[in-house]
Amino acid sequence: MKKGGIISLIAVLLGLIAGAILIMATGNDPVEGFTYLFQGGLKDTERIGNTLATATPLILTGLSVAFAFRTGLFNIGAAGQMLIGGFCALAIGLTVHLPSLLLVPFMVVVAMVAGAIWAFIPGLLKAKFNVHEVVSTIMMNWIAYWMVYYLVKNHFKGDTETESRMLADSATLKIPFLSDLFSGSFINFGIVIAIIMVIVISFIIKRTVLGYELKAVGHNRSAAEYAGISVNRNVILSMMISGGLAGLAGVVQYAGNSSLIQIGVLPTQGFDGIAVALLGMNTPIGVFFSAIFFGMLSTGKGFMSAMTSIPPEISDVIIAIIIYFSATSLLIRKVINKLTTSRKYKKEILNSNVNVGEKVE
Amino acid sequence: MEYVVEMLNITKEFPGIIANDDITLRLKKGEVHALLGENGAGKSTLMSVLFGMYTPEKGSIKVRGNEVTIGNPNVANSLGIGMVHQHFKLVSNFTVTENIILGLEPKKGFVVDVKSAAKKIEELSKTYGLNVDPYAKIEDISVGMQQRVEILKTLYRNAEVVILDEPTAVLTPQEIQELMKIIKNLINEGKSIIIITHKLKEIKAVADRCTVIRRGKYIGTVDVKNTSEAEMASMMVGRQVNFKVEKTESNPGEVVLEVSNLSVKNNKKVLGLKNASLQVRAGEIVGIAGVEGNGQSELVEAITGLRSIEEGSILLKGMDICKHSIRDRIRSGIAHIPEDRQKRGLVLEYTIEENCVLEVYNQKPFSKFGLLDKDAIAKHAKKIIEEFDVRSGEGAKTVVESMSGGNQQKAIIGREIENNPELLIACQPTRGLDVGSIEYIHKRLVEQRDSGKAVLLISLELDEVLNLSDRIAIVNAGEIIDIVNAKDTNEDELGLMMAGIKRGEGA
Amino acid sequence: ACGKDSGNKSDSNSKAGFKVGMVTDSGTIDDKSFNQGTWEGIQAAAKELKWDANTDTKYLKPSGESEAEYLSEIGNLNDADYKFIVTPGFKFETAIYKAQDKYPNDKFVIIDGAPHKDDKDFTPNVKKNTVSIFYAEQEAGYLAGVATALKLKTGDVGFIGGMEIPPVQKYNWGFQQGVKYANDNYGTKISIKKENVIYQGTFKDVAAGQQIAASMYDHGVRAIFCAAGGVGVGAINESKARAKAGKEAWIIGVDVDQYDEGKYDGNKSTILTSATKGVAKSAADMIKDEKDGKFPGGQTLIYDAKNDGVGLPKENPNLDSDITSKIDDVFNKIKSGEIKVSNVRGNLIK
Amino acid sequence: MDLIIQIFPYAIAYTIPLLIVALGGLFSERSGVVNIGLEGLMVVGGFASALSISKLQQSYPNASWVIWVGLLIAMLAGALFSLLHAFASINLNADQVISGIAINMIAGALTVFLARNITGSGNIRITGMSRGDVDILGLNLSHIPLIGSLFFKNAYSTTWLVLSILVISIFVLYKTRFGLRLRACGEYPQAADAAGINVYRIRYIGVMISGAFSGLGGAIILVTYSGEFSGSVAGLGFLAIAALIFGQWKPLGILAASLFFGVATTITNVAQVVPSFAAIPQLVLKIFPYVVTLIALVIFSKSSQAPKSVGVPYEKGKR
Ligand SMILES: Nc1ncnc2c1ncn2[C@@H]1O[C@H](COP(=O)(O)OP(=O)(O)OP(=O)(O)O)[C@@H](O)[C@H]1O
Ligand SMILES: Nc1ncnc2c1ncn2[C@@H]1O[C@H](COP(=O)(O)OP(=O)(O)OP(=O)(O)O)[C@@H](O)[C@H]1O
Ligand SMILES: [Mg+2]
Ligand SMILES: [Mg+2]
Repeated sequence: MKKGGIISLIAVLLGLIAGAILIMATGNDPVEGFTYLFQGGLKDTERIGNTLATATPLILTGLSVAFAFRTGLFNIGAAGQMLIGGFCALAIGLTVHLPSLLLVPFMVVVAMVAGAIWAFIPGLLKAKFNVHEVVSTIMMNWIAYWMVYYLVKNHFKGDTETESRMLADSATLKIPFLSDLFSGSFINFGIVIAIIMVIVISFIIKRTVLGYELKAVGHNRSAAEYAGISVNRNVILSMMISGGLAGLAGVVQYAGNSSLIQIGVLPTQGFDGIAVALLGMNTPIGVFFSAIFFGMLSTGKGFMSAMTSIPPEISDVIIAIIIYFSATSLLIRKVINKLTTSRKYKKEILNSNVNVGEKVE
Repeated sequence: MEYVVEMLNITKEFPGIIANDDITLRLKKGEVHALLGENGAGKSTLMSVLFGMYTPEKGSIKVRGNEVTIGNPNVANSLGIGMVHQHFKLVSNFTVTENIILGLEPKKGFVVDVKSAAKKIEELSKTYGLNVDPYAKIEDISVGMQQRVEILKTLYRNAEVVILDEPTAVLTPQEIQELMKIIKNLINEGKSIIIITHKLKEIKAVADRCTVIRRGKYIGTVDVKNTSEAEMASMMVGRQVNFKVEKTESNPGEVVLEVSNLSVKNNKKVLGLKNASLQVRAGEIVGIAGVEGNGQSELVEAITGLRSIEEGSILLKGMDICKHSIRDRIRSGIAHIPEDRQKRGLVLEYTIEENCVLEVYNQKPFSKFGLLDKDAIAKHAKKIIEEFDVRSGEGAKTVVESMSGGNQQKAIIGREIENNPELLIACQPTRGLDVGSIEYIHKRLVEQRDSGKAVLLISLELDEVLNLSDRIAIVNAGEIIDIVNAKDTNEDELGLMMAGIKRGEGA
Repeated sequence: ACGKDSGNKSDSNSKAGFKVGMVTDSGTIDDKSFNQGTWEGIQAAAKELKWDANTDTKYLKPSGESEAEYLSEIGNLNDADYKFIVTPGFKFETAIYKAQDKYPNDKFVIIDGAPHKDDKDFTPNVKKNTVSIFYAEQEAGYLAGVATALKLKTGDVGFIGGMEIPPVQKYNWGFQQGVKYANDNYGTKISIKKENVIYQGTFKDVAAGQQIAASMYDHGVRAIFCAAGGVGVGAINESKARAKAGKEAWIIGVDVDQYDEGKYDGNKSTILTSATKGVAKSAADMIKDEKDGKFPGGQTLIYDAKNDGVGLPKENPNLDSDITSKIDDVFNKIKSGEIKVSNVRGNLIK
Repeated sequence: MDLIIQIFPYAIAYTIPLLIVALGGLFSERSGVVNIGLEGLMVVGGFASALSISKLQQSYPNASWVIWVGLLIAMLAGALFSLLHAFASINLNADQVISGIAINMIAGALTVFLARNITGSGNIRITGMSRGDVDILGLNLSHIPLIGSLFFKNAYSTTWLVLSILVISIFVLYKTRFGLRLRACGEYPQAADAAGINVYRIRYIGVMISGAFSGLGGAIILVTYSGEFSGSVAGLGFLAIAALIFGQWKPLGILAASLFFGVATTITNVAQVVPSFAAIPQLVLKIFPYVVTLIALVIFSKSSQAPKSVGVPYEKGKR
């Protein structure tokens, strides 16, 4: 894990260096640019709060993608699952009348279940019919997009045509205390949910029978089958957990960071989740930090653009370059491995020399 | 004396290991030269150096007396050196011809001239008695045939020197016989051959001289005619080796496994096992002898639950388990050492610890209430590692991927035996291992038998089947031809039956 | 929460006296609609006032379209001393509602929207540091409808909208009323069939725009009024392809004069006319007013025919003088209130 | 059926870019490199062609060769940009999925940035190519029964360009030396290596072909149905990957899959204009192509025909 962290840091560093070159190419000062970039995300408590809030859905979509990855599945469908999860939570929040303390947890659960169900379909198709999950989740994304589009338009239309009605504050994850703590930032209870999920998922992966099974299936289906693990069940389950996490991202986005759902857009967090997961080396802790890093970049880039004449498109390019370098982490890992393992092999040879007596004539 | 190839004082290092340490090997024209050494001794590495896949740190290579630098396989090819690798380098959904011409495709205009290439291959195949269909797809042909395709590949490239890396590890006895014939044909046509093998009998059968290496070091070169198998073995491992499996008379008890009239479909959806019946009792080893692909895998997979059956019944201690899940079968006492250790037997990304509980992770004491108990798992792994002498870099925490094949195999065997099964199914338990490891594993299997377990042994090595088994079932074309007592038969008879000729029918 | 905007960099205040920032709505700065119009207005004002466009004006693109994201970009602009902030689109309504309190020393212009609390409390609340601007799109659509009818005289016309949002709907409804007026008063026989009035559902799907337009033309539609962003791009492209092949295929442009976009074979264009609204003009007006100390804070301004805030382009090469003079008549009647264009659906299609 | 014939030209217009991009993906994946960056490569192609065509059209407003030059430049640009992906996946053993995603992100941001800096607007408009009956050497192909009216009537000339690339691709993949080697690298690079083939080079070529074809696809969108570059191709690159998988990594399979997507999407779009479809709820129409795809995937699902080594970085000497 420590190694993973170093690799990601190197990737980030390389990305920033490449970004610096780009900034210089546009005739700007990279040091100044980066200063504002980081300041924009961290300068004061409000900005820190905003960074955390922006990171919240990313933590959850990142976990979603990472979890699926760990079990050998590529979930491109986090966007759709998030949308459906968020929509269902919103529908509950707008129609059911309950005290806040009951309603909000109910919404959270509904979002998770809805995301899980949405992911169940590609999981089932994969398990039973060997349908490639990349294709099926892309299709499910668009189906989610249009379902939410017409359901909101026909049943929950709000103030304007492209938005749903707004949730009352009592039906959201907003808590004034947190917001005040961060000087009016839009940070909300979602961050707590995200942190809890980081811990839960980390625990599932490392400590539970379920995690053991899921990873075994992810690494080697034949071996899992040989050991009596039900591969199909685990594929479906894994997709559902992954979908449930994305569904949670939906509720923290649409009933936390915002109080309404917009139609006509697939949430970008779904795709950013892939990058977050990969930069985080597919570990829950890694996802947590890489999501916060992404949150910081996306909060800070506006400030950088505002304070300098670095065009806003450049900050997107820098983020992309960091991801590009995180892709080469395998290489970085190899370099590190080479340094550590050559020692390991030497030890092994020593051991075997001790074990086998020399009796040559 | 004329040498076609001379490898002089070759040293090749990998990070942390000296795979070849000052090794010299000289190949005479027209000879079969064996290269002998334990797993990991550096044989493949040395040959890879000759074939241009690695550049040595020190030493020189002469071909027909001229010093050469072999920077890549293409140079080796042009020098007339061809290599048949331990793991075949064949594209499985290509035809034989496509595989052979790959990299050297003859053209007619823009189009690869498959026809004329196939004709040439057919001719070569005839000349050397290889009997290969140029239009067959690799995935449809037997392993032995695939190997002949590899040999053809070198001949197609006009190789004068052919290197065979462990060519017999994957072959059936018949195929080995054929290979020996092919080797002789090659020599008669003026080729020279280097052959790597762990099997001393084969060396005795075909080789003229033998070079022995151990742990990367040159031990010596001997004249095969004047050296005994035992002498070569001790040169190889540095101690005396016991070839004969020592075991007492068996003492069979109750029937543990009873398979009756079992029919199972194979991957091609036709019956791969037909109407097979077989019993294994407590305290005996029943071996299955047969050429690969004659129903062994189907039988094993049907018993373990990896494959559904068409007809018949499988009873474990009298209980019909046909409808049971894989997991239930494991619980009721079936242990299985799989044929392909990396594909089925291990999760390579897991540590030894984690692999040691692959089938029991969800049982007490390894987990409670859905939570893994890491301490209990570690203890279990430690026991297996100690008892079965599993060697690895970081002990129980070693990721299995980085272990040598032999040690991976020992870990699997340890795990299966530790589960304390009623029935132990061992498939190819010693494939590709050196004599030292084989000796060890055989001892453990016999131990199981003696402690009253039923053991079903599936092996392509006739030797192994004959030495270990108490009774032997012979399969051919999906049918059990006969079941005989190991004491009352011999290799020749088994070979005939494996070819489908029943006792008393032939000769 | 407020007060933090007080002069952290006051000395660096631009020579212009104040700096103008903009936060973009969904879509890019080049959307040929609200974003682009607003930005062009800002640029035009900057040029007129001889500012340094690079440092005195700035647009930021939020990472998403939620109120929180809008607010944080507004915060960024404020922190960087851009204290005159223009936001195009009704989506900014609740964000500006909050921002005008949070940054009392900043000036806000919200285009096509009025700040209000939430969707339960629509009461417009335009503080004295804010101006809210609306457009009478229906009047522009009306004129386009009349022009189309006069040009074609008979046959079918259609409408393609992006999403069903108020400005697009108002164009549509106005267009239908305009066609009817021409039929009633100038004897044209133009019909609009129900199936030829379509909201595609996005502002992006270029391919769908091309296919829908093609299909309409195939079904005998002679001209299509497009208020659909990228979908319209596809439609215009289809019209050009047809026109080049010698077939009739008209498009009525939207928001800005799109004549150039319909150009083919040199100087010809498939853009019959365009229903325009003065987004750029209004943005520029506000900046100049502020410069002159006349910022109409607290007001809600409506740009309509009366103040030449909406209309048709001055030059309409595809319309002959007979038609343009009739349109001028209609325009004047709208101005005088003789013709009232409804901005609600009523019995109209969609 | 009438409807099908009537909408077919538009379905084809939508299918063709999808087809060429998926075909590009085929070359990359058959060589062993997953390319999720097709979307970004399309954007790069769209940008390069838009920029070059718009500049050229200023000097040669009515010349049709300008468009062909634009297509060529798009291919070059796509191939060049794909080097980023090739370098990461082939030399650096990168995770090919992340690298592809990064390609998409870089392409989207960089092209718009460049467009703004070069032309002053993030959008670049050009005059596209015209559509008509395709005739070759004076033979009007639209008179061929059925096929003629489906493929060559009212078609863009890029249609037959892409269809001929398809035919050539089939030939190259299955008949030529290069094709044999390419497929070997995707299936079992160790075998290719042992046969003296430079796996790295073949994979580079595979990726660059995917870049060139994606670039071409992006440019075809520009010169046929869109007429304007705007920094996005609206998920078509991902749909092309779906077509590649759906088509089981075979050229004709890809043709069928792309055509299927094309027709389904076109029906959805056009149905709104057809009165007889009015009764069908909008939602049903919109999700129709996706649901039908899922059903088709279930029906046609069997063991995957994916190249065995796709996505696995090749390291020389690794056993
Ligand atoms: N590519 C490599 N990188 C690092 N070490 C290697 C590599 N190839 C081989 N080795 C090491 O070199 C030693 C010799 O390996 P080699 O494959 O030559 O053994 P071998 O004699 O062929 O064994 P076997 O009988 O099992 O085939 C081994 O210990 C192995 O760890
Ligand atoms: N590519 C490699 N790089 C580094 N070390 C390697 C590599 N391949 C193998 N090793 C190490 O070499 C040692 C021997 O491995 P090897 O695969 O040669 O075993 P083996 O006994 O030949 O196995 P098999 O039974 O499959 O023939 C192990 O310790 C393994 O960790
Ligand atoms: Mg070996
Ligand atoms: Mg070897």
